[in-house]
Amino acid sequence: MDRLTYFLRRTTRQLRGASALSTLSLLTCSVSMTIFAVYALLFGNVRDLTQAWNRRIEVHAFLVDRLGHPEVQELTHRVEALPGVREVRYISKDEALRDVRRTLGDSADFLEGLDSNPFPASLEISLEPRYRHPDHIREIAENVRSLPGVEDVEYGEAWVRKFASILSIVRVGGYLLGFALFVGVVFIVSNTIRLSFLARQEEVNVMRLVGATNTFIKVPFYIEGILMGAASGVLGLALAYAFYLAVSQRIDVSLFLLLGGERFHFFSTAESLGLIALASALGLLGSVFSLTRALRQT
Amino acid sequence: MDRLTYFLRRTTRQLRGASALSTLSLLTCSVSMTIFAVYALLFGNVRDLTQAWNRRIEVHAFLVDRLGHPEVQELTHRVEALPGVREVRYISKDEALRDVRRTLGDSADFLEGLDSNPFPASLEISLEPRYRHPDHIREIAENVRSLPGVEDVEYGEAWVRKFASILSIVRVGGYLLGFALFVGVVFIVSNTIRLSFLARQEEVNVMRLVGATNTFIKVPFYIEGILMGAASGVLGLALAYAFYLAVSQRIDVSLFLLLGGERFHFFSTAESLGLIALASALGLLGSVFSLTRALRQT
Amino acid sequence: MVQLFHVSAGYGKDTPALSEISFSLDKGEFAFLTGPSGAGKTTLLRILYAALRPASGQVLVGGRNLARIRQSEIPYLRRMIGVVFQDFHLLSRQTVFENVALPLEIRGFPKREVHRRVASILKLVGLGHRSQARAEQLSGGEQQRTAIARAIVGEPALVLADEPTGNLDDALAGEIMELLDRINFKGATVVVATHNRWLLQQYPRRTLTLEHGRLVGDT
Amino acid sequence: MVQLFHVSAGYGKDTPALSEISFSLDKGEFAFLTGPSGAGKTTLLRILYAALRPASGQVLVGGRNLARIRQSEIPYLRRMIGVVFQDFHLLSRQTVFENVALPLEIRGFPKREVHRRVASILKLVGLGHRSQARAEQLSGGEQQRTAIARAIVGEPALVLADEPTGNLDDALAGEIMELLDRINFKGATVVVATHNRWLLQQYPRRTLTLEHGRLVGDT
Ligand SMILES: Nc1ncnc2c1ncn2[C@@H]1O[C@H](COP(=O)(O)OP(=O)(O)OP(=O)(O)O)[C@@H](O)[C@H]1O
Ligand SMILES: Nc1ncnc2c1ncn2[C@@H]1O[C@H](COP(=O)(O)OP(=O)(O)OP(=O)(O)O)[C@@H](O)[C@H]1O
Ligand SMILES: [Mg+2]
Ligand SMILES: [Mg+2]
Repeated sequence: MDRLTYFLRRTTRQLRGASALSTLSLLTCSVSMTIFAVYALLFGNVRDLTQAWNRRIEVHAFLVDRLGHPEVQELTHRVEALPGVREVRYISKDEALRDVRRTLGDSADFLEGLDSNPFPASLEISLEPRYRHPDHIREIAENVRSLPGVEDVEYGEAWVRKFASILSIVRVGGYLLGFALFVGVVFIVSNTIRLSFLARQEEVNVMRLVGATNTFIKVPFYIEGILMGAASGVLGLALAYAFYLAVSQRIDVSLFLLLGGERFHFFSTAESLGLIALASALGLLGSVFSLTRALRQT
Repeated sequence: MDRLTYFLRRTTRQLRGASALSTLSLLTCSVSMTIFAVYALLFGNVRDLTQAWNRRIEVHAFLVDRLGHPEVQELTHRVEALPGVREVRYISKDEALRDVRRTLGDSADFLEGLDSNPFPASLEISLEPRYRHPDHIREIAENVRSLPGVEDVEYGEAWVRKFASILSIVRVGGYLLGFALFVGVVFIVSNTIRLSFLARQEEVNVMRLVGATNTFIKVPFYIEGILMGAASGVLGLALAYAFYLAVSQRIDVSLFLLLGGERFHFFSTAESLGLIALASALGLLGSVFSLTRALRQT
Repeated sequence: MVQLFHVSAGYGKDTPALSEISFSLDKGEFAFLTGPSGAGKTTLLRILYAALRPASGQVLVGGRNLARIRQSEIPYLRRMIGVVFQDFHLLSRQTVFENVALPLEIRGFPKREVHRRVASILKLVGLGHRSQARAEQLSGGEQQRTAIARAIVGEPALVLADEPTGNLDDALAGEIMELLDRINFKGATVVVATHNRWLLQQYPRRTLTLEHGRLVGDT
Repeated sequence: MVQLFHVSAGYGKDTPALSEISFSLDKGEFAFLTGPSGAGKTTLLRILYAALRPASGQVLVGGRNLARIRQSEIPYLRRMIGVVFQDFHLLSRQTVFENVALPLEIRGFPKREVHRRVASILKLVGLGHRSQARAEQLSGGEQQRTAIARAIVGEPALVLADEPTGNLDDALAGEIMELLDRINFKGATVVVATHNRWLLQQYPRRTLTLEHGRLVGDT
């Protein structure tokens, strides 16, 4: 404990001696942490969004007019029994009309002139996650179509295919890019810290010359690296939050709701802490690298 | 000219004196240029892709059966006269059947059993760019629907709306992120170069003490900054190209074709040169900043 | 060549390092500057090459008023002054040759002329064989002689040498003194700050003595 | 305390800086090391504090064989040696006090004890009033005295002083010599590398003379 406060004192002593250097490297590290955080933020949100879309992949079966209650029930059971079907929801003609009214809003006036309800009743069929693939969906849709009482089936084949492609691009590209970015940030942060230490080789030399052990020399530098990393993590998060505020105000909330019901959200507390921990680890890494090198010389 | 070679000689002399420092900052700058280049690459491609999709937004009008040639021609003219319509293409029943056959490929066998061609003739209506917005499309579609000889109109309303939202997110978010990233890279590159110069304050001091003018001191550092920037630009491009190769091999070519016909493409020569020029400018900027500061002291 | 009127100077809020110094040196004069450690010798020299502005008083060097000199003029002032710094101020990663060539390169001398002059001055200070060594690879005395060579290679009108023999034995110190004498003979004004009693006895010259920032002797 | 047998050493491919040096110093001995600039004095001292490994020969310091010492043992060797470096090697951004306290902090002395010792040694070298100044704000002689204070504050068994009076006037040089004499009297072995003829005359001691890397005199 006493030892720790002693080393902390020495750390601040060192920092005071190299303030311009430390400020520059702190800023550089913060900026690269910001870049990483902003990317993680966007990627996380887009991924959540696509998952929300994915959950919405459904098959709609439009029923023939005037189907009785028992027939609907039997049909529902038969659909539910099909492999890959998760849940079936019955939308009556009235409900269908109400849905359309709600969606159209003000422009729903023309519906008032109708003699009879033109919208068919339907079954909304949601699928097991494993079956949300274009080929499976088509199979299920064809099965449903062949059932008695089903007039037509709709599932937007082209859209589903496109969507699957987008998903796979977002996944592959996103993780690949994220990984590249991560490597880049690791590199920038640890290099910057090494750069700021390189200028202090002389300091290390002097300490060795007067008989300091490697541990004695290293600890304050390690503490400095960790502090620097943590500080840049916090600053990076703060800047990313500023970016988040700017973007979430510019993009309509309604837009995001329309796109999938997920709000554009910031990191959770756990994720934020993880990011700061990561930054601290990088700071430590940078100082470990540079000191190992500095101490190798006589 | 003689002066330039002299300054180049001094630049290499300086670099030789600080090789570890220069290597570290070169690598750091290269990595951040890579990050920027990869982002620009992805964003450029996604933007091109969405533009290709956008071009494809069309309204399909299905015609009533057995419409004669003159009627079709008249209908086509009337549609063409609608505001916002760019081009109208007539797809006959036979062509429709052929298209379906082509799309289905091997699974088209069941079509053989048909007595008559079940696919309606249609008009494919492409729109002026300004009219490719959900509200306009609906208006045009309704107008087309009211024309005699039109049985039904299809344009995928939900899809169009979603697509418009995606586009706007890609635009706003993409440019915002790109700008943030750009600022970040400017910051990292110029700071890193400042950092590597800070360690050489002593050098600058000595030269001032023996009577060097500011210009004499600056020029080699400026050249160094430009060289460093240009080198990191080239390295960054090379790494981005490696990323491009990795990604374009992993993503099916067919997928991208399906998505919009645009190939995933690398920067053009002009763009690449622009990027290197940008990096050089950043290197120069970094050295200008740091020297202005270093020279302010007596 | 050098005139000081009531010059005071210091660093920050502390007691001034120099107070009320007045003296003048004619062109071609040779003077020692002596006094105990911390008396202000280095500070005085720093004022003469415009690395420190006096807090009050007037300083004239080669006709320029240093109390009022513009920042952009300082390089040109320094080109007429050769300084041997107490802590050498060499470019440690560059060679002896490159260090000594610097003042000539700054003045835009042609390459051939630079080579000729540097080679000859290095021979004079006994470093001909070390010219391709980096400054950080030199012994203390070799560094000092490199600094001396750099100070005089440009044949400046004023030479300021701060403790130029602290790392040299008496034989070498004598040689350096001969060298300074020679350029003094050619017309340069020379000021040597030193503690070296042997030097002061061996070479009787005008001697300015500082103590606690005051000029207490001028003989 | 110190024994050298046929020690040769050098830097790179050049002619060796030291060749075939043999001598020994008893515990409590006081010796000068002299010779012209570039003779190898600093190189010899560097071998003694294990900053340079001899190319051949054996070196024993305080019972340790430095030709074969492990990297991890060097710090403990250096804690029994106090070195005044020719170029001081101070931490320029840290205060005089912090610089002098360093060897004690490394040894893990309690804060109170560090304060007491540092304050008293700074008074002895005449720097009591400058203890809160940063090393870069010191005059040449003050830096040198800080380096001396740091070398002896830990009361080491062996003191190696490289040109410790190069920036000091004779009066101060005398005081420093008294100081070294005192710790020598308390049992420390002291080696002083110097060019200062005045010092050699004033304090007649055993004198090792180097020339071109060879030991040419031992009186
Ligand atoms: N940069 C500085 N900041 C603060 N004080 C300084 C600075 N440089 C010198 N001083 C102080 O000013 C006083 C005079 O210093 P100066 O270097 O002129 O002495 P000097 O006569 O050259 O001594 P020495 O013979 O030891 O080199 C000293 O007390 C010194 O500590
Ligand atoms: N790091 C180095 N690399 C290469 N050569 C060196 C290095 N250090 C010293 N030398 C050379 O080794 C020789 C002996 O140097 P050393 O420093 O031991 O001399 P010295 O006796 O201390 O001289 P001085 O009195 O000038 O300090 C010199 O010729 C010097 O140039
Ligand atoms: Mg001085
Ligand atoms: Mg030496």
